[in-house]
Amino acid sequence: MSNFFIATGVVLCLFMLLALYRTIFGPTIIDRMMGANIIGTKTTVLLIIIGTIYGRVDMFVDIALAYAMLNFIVTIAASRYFAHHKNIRAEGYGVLHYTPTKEADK
Amino acid sequence: MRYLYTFLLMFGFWLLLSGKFDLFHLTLGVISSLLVSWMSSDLLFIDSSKKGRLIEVWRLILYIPWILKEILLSTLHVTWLALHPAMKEKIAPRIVNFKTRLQSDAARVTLANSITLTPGTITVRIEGDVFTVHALSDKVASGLPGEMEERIARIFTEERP
Amino acid sequence: MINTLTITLMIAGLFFFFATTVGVLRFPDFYTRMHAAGKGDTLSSLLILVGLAIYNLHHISAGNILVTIKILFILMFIFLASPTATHAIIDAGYESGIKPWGKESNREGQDDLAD
Amino acid sequence: MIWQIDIMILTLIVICGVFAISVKDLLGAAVVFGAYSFLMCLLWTEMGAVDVAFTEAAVGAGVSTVLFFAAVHRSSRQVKARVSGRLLYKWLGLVASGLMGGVLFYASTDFPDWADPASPASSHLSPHFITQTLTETSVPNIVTSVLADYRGFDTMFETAVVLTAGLAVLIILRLGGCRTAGPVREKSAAIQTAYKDSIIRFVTRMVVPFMQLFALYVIAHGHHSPGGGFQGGVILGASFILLAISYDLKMALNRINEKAALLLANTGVLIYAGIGFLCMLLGANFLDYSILHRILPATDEIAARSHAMLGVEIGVALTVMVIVMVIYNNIVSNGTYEKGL
Repeated sequence: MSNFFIATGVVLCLFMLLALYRTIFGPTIIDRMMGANIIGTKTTVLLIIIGTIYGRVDMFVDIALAYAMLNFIVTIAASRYFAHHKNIRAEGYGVLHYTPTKEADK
Repeated sequence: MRYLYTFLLMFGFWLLLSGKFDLFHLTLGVISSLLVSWMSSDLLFIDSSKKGRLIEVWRLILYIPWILKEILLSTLHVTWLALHPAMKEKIAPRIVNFKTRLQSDAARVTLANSITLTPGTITVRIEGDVFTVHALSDKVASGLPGEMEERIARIFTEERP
Repeated sequence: MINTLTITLMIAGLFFFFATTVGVLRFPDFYTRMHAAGKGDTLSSLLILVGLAIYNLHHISAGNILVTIKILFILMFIFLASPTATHAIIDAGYESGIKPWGKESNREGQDDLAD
Repeated sequence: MIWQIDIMILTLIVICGVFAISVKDLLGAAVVFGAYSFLMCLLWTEMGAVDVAFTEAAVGAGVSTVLFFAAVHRSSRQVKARVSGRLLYKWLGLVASGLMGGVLFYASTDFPDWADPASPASSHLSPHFITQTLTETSVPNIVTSVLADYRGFDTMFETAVVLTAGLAVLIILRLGGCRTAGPVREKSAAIQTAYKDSIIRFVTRMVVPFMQLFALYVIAHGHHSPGGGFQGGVILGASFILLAISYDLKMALNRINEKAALLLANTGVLIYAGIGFLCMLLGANFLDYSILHRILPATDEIAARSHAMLGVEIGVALTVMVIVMVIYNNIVSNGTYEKGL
């Protein structure tokens, strides 16, 4: 059973790599926030998986709870930033019409 | 009154978290619950005069299986779209506005989060009575608000207009 | 019995997570990506956590039951917070004026009030 | 240690680290750095350092990312492109840092293996902590007893450093003199007013009390499970930050205004140092808690140490909570307390 949990953890990490692509390459900042949010939720899950592997879930569950709460705060803070700043891209403040064909964000 | 409610709720939560039932930890729990109900009792219960909260909570619990089924359907829908080779032909995203008749904050938030969790729709914002919803296709867009609003109105016992 | 249930739930969770992550990569604009991200995240976390909570009841004792309740509490929190976070992010995008991707025929009827 | 997961997480961390530096959009860099902290915490847990992981989760992943957003909100989001230096210097820099990295990499082979019982660190002091902590202090969590008792002096000054950091932020952002006439006294709009983003506010309202109780639980149960004053304090502060983010700054300031906040922060350090001086007054060394059994009712020397540790943790939590709030409030409003994020 422990092997299965380890495999699950590894596979979760692999999929997090996919989400990390969105976090790193955008193209917009909101895509990055989305990616970070996915990674945050999945780390919560992974923490409990690791706890199960070690057989001490009671210790890890508190951290996972704190994690879920703080992930929520970070996402809210990031999204509230746009209530004041309408610039979606770093270069060219006030770019309003975003076309998905423009992929480069470097 | 709301101090008492908050205190009881918080103390119950403490018992679940702590799992230690000796006198020392129970005392700490009482102190902590008192502190929290002093700091933020105005957050949980806004008008303490309202009756029938327990019934609402119970109905909300009964609502959970239905919403779970909806989440499952919605994820299957997204999965099917995501793995479909010709995905861009299948979707026709659009933004829909509709008016709601739900009045209380709790009901509206439940509706908004339920919309987010059901197939093909995400609540973008609530302005006044108007919900702005992003829908994946025309079919789901035309189905709004539909059955869900009925159910939520029944939970929060709001009379029909 | 418990093991089979856990394995089934967790593999289902992993599958949904994989599919929606592919969706996050493939969908054309961020509104549609958010559909994949928000829903897949909630359901896959739900399935995996329920699987672990059930596995945790392998040896029934007071401590284990409390841990299971705590895992369920995390679940409830994700249930409440995840749609809200999805909404917050998509609202931020709407606020900053991103036009949703769509076929040209859909562009006109965006502001109709269907009540 | 589970090496399969270990390798995966390390790969993710290195990718995140490289791109957190190279992303030019500062907000994007903050987001990537947040993901980096999340993964870092995962690595700590995976190696068994649960308390460190908790701190990383609370401070690194949660509060510091929010502080980055606040700082970007008040300054610029763009990196100024600076054309500098000749090509030769750039190559020199590359060679120098490459050499340094090589040396460090070579030196890392001299490290003892992970959790090697024969390594110098774990052959002298650690066995004492591991075998004697429970009999000497009756605290099952060794990390808590090491931090709050055996190395209490260290932790006291750490708390003082946190206080100093908060004061430094206050001093720097108020350089032009206090811009408002004292702490904000006007009430913010009532909670039930219909706001535009009522979803976030409603969920915040529901979540914050549970968060605060969870933080208090973490502080009170530092003896038995990971966590303690520092982590609990940060989560408490974060709950007020969440209020300030989703409502407005006044909402948080109505609960704890600046004067009360600074008073509480100093009280926290005072509690810590006061317990130390109390020990001295009773005739023992500074921060030697076992003497306190003379004034604490119904305790022997061992239980006195345990209880005094709880007192110390509460002091730490007070300071940390308030300082986290003060730093956020000042950075996000540029020292004026007028508008938040």
